[in-house]
Amino acid sequence: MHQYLYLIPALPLLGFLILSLAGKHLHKRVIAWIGAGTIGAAALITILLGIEFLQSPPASGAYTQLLWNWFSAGQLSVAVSITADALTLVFIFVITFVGALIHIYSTAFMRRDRDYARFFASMNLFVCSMLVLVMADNLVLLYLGWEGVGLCSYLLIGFWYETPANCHAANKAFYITRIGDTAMAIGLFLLFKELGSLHIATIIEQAPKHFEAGDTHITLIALLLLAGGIGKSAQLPLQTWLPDAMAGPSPVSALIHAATMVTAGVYLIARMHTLFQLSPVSMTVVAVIGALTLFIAGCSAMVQTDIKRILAYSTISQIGYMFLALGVGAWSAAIFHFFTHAFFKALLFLAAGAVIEALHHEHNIFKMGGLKNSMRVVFLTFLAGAASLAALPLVTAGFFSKDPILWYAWGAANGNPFLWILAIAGAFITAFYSTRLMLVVFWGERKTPVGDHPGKWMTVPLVILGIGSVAAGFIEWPHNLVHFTLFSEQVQKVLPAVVLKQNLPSELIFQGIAALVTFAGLYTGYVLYYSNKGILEGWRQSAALLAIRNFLLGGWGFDDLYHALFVQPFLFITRINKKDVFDRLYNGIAQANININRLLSLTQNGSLRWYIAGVLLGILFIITMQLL
Amino acid sequence: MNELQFEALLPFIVLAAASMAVILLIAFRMSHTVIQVAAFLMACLVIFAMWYVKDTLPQSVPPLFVVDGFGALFTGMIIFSMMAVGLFSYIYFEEREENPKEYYILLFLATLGAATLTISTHFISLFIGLEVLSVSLYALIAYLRNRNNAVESGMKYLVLAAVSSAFLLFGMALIYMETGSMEFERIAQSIKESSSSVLFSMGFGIMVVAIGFKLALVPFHLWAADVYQGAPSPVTAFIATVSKIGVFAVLLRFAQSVNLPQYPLVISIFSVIAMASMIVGNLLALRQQNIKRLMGYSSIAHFGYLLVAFLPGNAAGVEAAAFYLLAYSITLLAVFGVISVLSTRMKDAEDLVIYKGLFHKQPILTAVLSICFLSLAGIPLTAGFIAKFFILASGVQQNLWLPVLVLVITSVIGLYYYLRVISTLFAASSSTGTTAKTLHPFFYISTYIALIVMMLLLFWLGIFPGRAVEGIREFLLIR
Amino acid sequence: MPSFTVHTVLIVSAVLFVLGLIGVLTRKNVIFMLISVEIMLNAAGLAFVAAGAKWQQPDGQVMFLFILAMAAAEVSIGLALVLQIYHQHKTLDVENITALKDEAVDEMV
Amino acid sequence: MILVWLIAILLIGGTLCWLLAQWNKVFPKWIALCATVAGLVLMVWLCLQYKNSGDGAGSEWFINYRLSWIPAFGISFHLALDGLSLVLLLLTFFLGILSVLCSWNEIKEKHGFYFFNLLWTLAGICGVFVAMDLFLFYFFWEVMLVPMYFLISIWGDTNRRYASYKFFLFTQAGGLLMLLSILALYFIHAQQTGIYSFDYFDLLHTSPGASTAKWIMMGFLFAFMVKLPVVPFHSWLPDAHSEAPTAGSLILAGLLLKTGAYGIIRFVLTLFPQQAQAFGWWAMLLGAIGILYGAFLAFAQTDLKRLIAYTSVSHMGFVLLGIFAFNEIAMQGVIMQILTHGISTGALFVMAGMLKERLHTRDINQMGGLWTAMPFMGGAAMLFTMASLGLPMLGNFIAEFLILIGAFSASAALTVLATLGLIFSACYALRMMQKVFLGPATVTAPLKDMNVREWVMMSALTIGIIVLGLFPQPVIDMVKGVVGALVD
Amino acid sequence: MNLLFYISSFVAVAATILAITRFHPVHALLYLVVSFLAAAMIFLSLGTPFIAVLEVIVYAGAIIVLFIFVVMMLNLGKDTALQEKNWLRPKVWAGPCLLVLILLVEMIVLLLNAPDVTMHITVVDPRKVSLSLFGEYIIALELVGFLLMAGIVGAAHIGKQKKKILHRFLN
Repeated sequence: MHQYLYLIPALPLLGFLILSLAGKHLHKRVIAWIGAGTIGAAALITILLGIEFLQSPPASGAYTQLLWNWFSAGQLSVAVSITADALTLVFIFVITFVGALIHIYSTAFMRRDRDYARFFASMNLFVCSMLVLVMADNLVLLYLGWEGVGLCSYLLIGFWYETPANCHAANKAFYITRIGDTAMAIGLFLLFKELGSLHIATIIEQAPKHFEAGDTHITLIALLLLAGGIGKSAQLPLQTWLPDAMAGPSPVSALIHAATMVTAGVYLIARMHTLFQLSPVSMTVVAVIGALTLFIAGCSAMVQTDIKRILAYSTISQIGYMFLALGVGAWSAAIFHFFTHAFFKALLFLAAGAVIEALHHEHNIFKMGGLKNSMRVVFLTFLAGAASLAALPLVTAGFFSKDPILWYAWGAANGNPFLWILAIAGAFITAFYSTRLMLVVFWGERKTPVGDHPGKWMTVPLVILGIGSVAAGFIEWPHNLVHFTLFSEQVQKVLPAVVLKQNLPSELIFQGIAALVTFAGLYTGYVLYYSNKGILEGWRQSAALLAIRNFLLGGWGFDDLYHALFVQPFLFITRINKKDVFDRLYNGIAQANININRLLSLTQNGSLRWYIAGVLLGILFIITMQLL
Repeated sequence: MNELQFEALLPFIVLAAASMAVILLIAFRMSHTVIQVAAFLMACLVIFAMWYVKDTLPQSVPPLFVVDGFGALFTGMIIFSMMAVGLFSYIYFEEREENPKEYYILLFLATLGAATLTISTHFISLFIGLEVLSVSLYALIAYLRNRNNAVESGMKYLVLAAVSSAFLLFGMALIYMETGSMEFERIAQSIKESSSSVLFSMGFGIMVVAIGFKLALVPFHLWAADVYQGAPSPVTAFIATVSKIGVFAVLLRFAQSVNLPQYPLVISIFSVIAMASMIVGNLLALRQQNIKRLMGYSSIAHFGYLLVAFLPGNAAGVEAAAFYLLAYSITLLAVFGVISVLSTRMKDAEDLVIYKGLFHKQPILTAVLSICFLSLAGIPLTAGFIAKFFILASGVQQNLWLPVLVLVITSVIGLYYYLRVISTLFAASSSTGTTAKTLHPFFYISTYIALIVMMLLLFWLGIFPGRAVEGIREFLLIR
Repeated sequence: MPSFTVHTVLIVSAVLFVLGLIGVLTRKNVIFMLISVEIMLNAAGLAFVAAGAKWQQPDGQVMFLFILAMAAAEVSIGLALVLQIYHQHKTLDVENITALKDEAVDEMV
Repeated sequence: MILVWLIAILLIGGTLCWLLAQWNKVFPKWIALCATVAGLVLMVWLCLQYKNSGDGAGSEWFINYRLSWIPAFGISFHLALDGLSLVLLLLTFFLGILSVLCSWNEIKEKHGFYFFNLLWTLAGICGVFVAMDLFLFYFFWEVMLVPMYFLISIWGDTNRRYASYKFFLFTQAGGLLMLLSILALYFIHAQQTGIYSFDYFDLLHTSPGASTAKWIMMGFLFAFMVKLPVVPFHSWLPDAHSEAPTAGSLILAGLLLKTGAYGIIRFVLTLFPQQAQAFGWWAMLLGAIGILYGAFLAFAQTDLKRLIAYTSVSHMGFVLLGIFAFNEIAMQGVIMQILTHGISTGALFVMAGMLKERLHTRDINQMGGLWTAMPFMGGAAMLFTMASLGLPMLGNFIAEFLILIGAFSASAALTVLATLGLIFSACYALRMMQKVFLGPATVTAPLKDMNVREWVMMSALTIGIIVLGLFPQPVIDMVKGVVGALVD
Repeated sequence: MNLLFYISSFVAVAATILAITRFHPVHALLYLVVSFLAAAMIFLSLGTPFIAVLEVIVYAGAIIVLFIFVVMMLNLGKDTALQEKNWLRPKVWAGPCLLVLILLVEMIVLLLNAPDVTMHITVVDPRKVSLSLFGEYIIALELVGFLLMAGIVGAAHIGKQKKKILHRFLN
């Protein structure tokens, strides 16, 4: 199967080409088949490839396919070459499989949209780019995918471009991720300068020989790459774009802004783990950023009213967990959390999309309610997703993936109690807002009549994903419970295993605490939003609490801060210099010439006497010159 | 005077005789057309005579003249310019004056004066040549005496020319006092021998007034625009070409004879004058709305450029100057030819407004005019570029960085007003149509042909200047 | 025979020359201007004659003769112009004969 | 001889256009199209020949044609072709065809004269790319100027006179200083060897004193920097670009600016290697400033063509940065940038022209939501906007990436500064996209999407930019010899 | 004879000053005649009797008469004098005079810088002048003929008065 590796990104690309060039003239059904079909085919190939990989792993640990030499100038030689090792396969699987489900969902979800073809074209292009990102065997190609997904994200956030707000959101997403990308590009330059290559395998191999641990250069490189990851993955301090990015259609949020693209940063760091390992400082930075982000975003998620924004902040927060895991060196845990997160978060977005569509594009959760019975399938799947998000112990995938992270946050060699505290606080918050979401949306009285019920093309993906959100966790059990570790076994072919501290308390204690915290979160949510709503009413009276609420609602004021700090000065500079100061300089020169012309014109006054005076001045000048 | 000398002077004698012949023709009450044709034939005769004497050069006619390649070259340019001016004069004067015939006498006489200058080697011939030229010009400038501007410009020119002649004479007298001779060669010898040259340099300094006046160099330039505007267009062309070629030729000859560039003082005076001319000329023209005045200002600047070629005092400089004069006179003649053609009996076509959108009405004239202005601006494919290039080359060769830089900067400024004219030509058309003329088509056709030939000449000189440069070099070697 | 120094003669002619120049510069009547020009020419002629005398050559005198002729020709045309000017302008005041000059440019074509 | 033909085709074609325009108004278009297509065919054939002759074989000159011109001054009609020239000529004819096509319906009057000017500009540009005699180079340098001036001043927009003056005066000022430098070099060479020659290969071995060489180099550099344009001297560009007719903007952005880059590569670097090296840091600084400054100004503009024009300033900053980094990677990037910027910005200008044709305005505040009416144009615009901000897969990315990665080893700090340009390029590009094609629809009049002719043009440009983005190696190989020789 | 030179020089300068300061044209011309006569005396003292005679005949005679003729013809009298009188205020003449005087001083300083040579005057008689004139300078003489012809033709053309003074298209 591996000789068809190239088909995995090529099929979506083909879909994109057909749809973008001929989309206008195709029937919607054809479009749907092409759009979803290509991804589905890619998913099929991936699954077959995965089976082949598991059965007979390649000697080098990766399938590699050289497509063509991209460019080589001087010592820089870059090939369009794709590779698939265990890490990549995880990502490919998520991208194609979840992607295919989302595509299928979209065929129904977008059925009324005028730009049906454009949507699928963009989605296919996105899948293609994302696949290129994860399959690239060198950083330039990775960067291609990296920017490609950025473009698609931009296109899809602004899919309904006629609303200016959507365009602004799209632009914002592009700008902010571009900042990270630029830092990453600088990182690539530095990397190339130091190592003379951008081939990932070469870098991984050469870096330990070339750099000493803690070298300034390697730290710098790692931090710059990290900046790229932060931008893409919406981590502190570049997280502000993601909540706004919810302006796009729900499948887009599911695919791009939950399951795949936003985890590109995780992929990058995991992929370049050697560099990070060489730089303890950068590892710490990754962990701290992850921990802070998960907490800050989680807090914001607690008070949001827009269903998609809740999920968006939740996504930021969950990716924070992944970063935390990466930062403490729990590589496979991070990837595993990515894996499960893809399922349940995609599910949540899709379900939310179904709810929103059913309620006539109502986003505010407090105008929903009581959907438990009227939207049965959606409710059940949403429940599965929310439970997984809240990491309900043992029965959900989220538990299996989040629990190790909590454990390693303390227990890994790089771990630290403070990180753990933040992570555990995050777990509480997560459980709380999951409960809040569920209770407000599905319980209580009905506030908006239900319109369209989702059809089977929408529910089937939901169900599959729902199953995934529960079952995906079973491929990796904690060591101390069942010790079934299929996932980490595979991933650890690529990524190093986590190093634990000495003399740790039992893991079970931590699991217990985590479970307790989760339940505490659930209970708090239950109390505040179901059993005793009066408390909340009481809090609403307090100005201080309201201020805090608004502060959290606005995402901790980052937007305002950046607006004042960067956007305003930039706009100011561009506005005052719209007319180009240099233009003024040259116009000044021209004006000076004209003024001299005016002065000289005065000498041409037509008076003969004056002209003779000119002669006199001339001769005076000449004679004076001779005297001197 | 032996036969060879006589032969050498033949072109000049024919020129003089031509003026007499015109008088005779007038006496026999011949029509304008006849006189025009006869004048043309006589001009051809002059050229024929020059061809005839070509092999006898160089021929010295002591003490006044030497007819050498240098003289022949500049005389050739003068005769050529005169023929062009004569051609344009017909259509210009035919509809203005009942009596345009004396004009041709004066034209021949002025040409004779200018031509005499080119072969002068003596103050007396210099002076007489200059005065024949000037006196004829007074009359030519004021020829359309019923137009107020004509007499005004004639009067201005006359008074200023007379003052400058007085300066010239005074300067000559001082030099004569110092050296005891008025012959260039002997002056040179005498200075070489004598210890002091105070009177000489003072005398030359005073003479510069006259030269500067004739060449319209700053600060003796103030007349230029007024006279250019007031004089009839063909006469303006004549002043701009023939009189300046003559004066510049004699300046070059004198400078070479007494080796002026050895005097740092002279060089510094001339470089100041050159730079001032370039700057003032170009800046004055910047917003000028009258195309004849504009040409006046531009000529100030151009002779400033020309002085940069004069400054080094080497062979390359002389070649450059000769080529520049050639290119410049062709260009100017074509410009004034177009102005003459467009002039109506009411008014000369001097306001730029008249030229607005000319491209739509008169594509050929527009093409000629724009090529001319591009040439003046020194844009490649035209002679003006090669000419400017040669001048820059001779300046750079002698490390005259300051004048050369000023040249470059001012020619950029100058570009502006040339472009202004060109873009006016191609602007959207204005409604005023030119009145149809009712003249003999032969003269129209010949004028157009002449203009087109001049345009092609500009191209030829601009693209294949090699032959012309070689020719100039060959001529200059005959001495 | 008398003998002067070069300086003396030249200074005399220079003074005459400069007086002529003052005349041209200060007067505004065309006729006075022409008169002053004649003074200048005469001064230049004086210098020539003196130079000829210094070298005991006839050249200076010949030059004077030519200056004389030139002055005559110039004056004749000059006076003809004066007549025309007077007929057309009814004045000989050069300050009033300034139709030809740079005009203020407001709008450029 | 083939090079002479190449130029002659354009010159003769141009003249025919003018002469035959009286006869039939349609003739000029077709003649111009035929001439440019013939040129392109010739170029493609030459390319194949070049490939077969074993490309990248050092700095060997593929074609070297020499004819005496003005022997008195040692001036010869010397044309030569190497990989660099070949690539640039290809671009010239490619954009040449497009410029003819995009003028197809835009020009309403004076067809003959228009196409005359168009073809003569192209001829001048061709000449610049192959002239190997410095005098001849200067000659062509100016020849391309005059017809361009006419294109702007006759067929331009409302403010065309101002723009055309500015364009002409700036370039002429630079050109004349270059002429002085050429002359100085010529005389120094003559002093040293006794041979008067303007030939590039002769002057290559001239070694003026260090300080003299610095000044002479400055003369050259000034001319090229004005043309490129580098920031303090860029002031002519926005005006010229925005006022010119579409084809004019296309040629200006696509080709004319490239002559500046070509000049620096061909003359400054080879004639004054040490001095150029010494100036390198400052030039890179100017490049970096240009990138940022251009981007800032582009962001502020409301005039679509002006906006695009300022992006050119920004992009040309990369060129300067890359050239003076003095290494092979950056230099390759520069050549890629020359090509890709020609295509991408050219395409944007073509697009602006199409919009102008439909909406009769260049003000982006009066546009918006055009995607709905013109999805294909919107798609194309998106593509080229993305190209402009350096999205991978498209050619500009290769160029900018190579330049930056190459420049990084020369000066890390300046490269970082320049890389920030990527952020700001996103700002202006997306703003343009949003103002024009996205947002609520403001134009109520029915708009036609691209017609067949426009389709052909945009497809050609699209294919060009994508092919350069995915398969840039042939170009890199073609100029490898030249670049290798340069950075040694 | 030296004395003659100095006296006549003084007279010439004085008469010239008077000539350029008179308001009435005829007065000025008469002073000019005096100045020319004094110049003739200078020529005499310089040993050039021929020129002295020509100065009297042509300059003081013919040319001045021409002037007077024109003055009379145009009837320039009191009006002109008044006009000039009103015009010639110190404000007007002081500036030019100052500049010209500076010029004079500079010229004199320069002249004094030149080596001083005593001229030994011998009479160069008309015969010698004529021989020179009709010998080596014969072509110049002929050219002067053309010069005068130009003057005559020009004066004849310009001096012609048309009946209509206005330009024809004005009526």
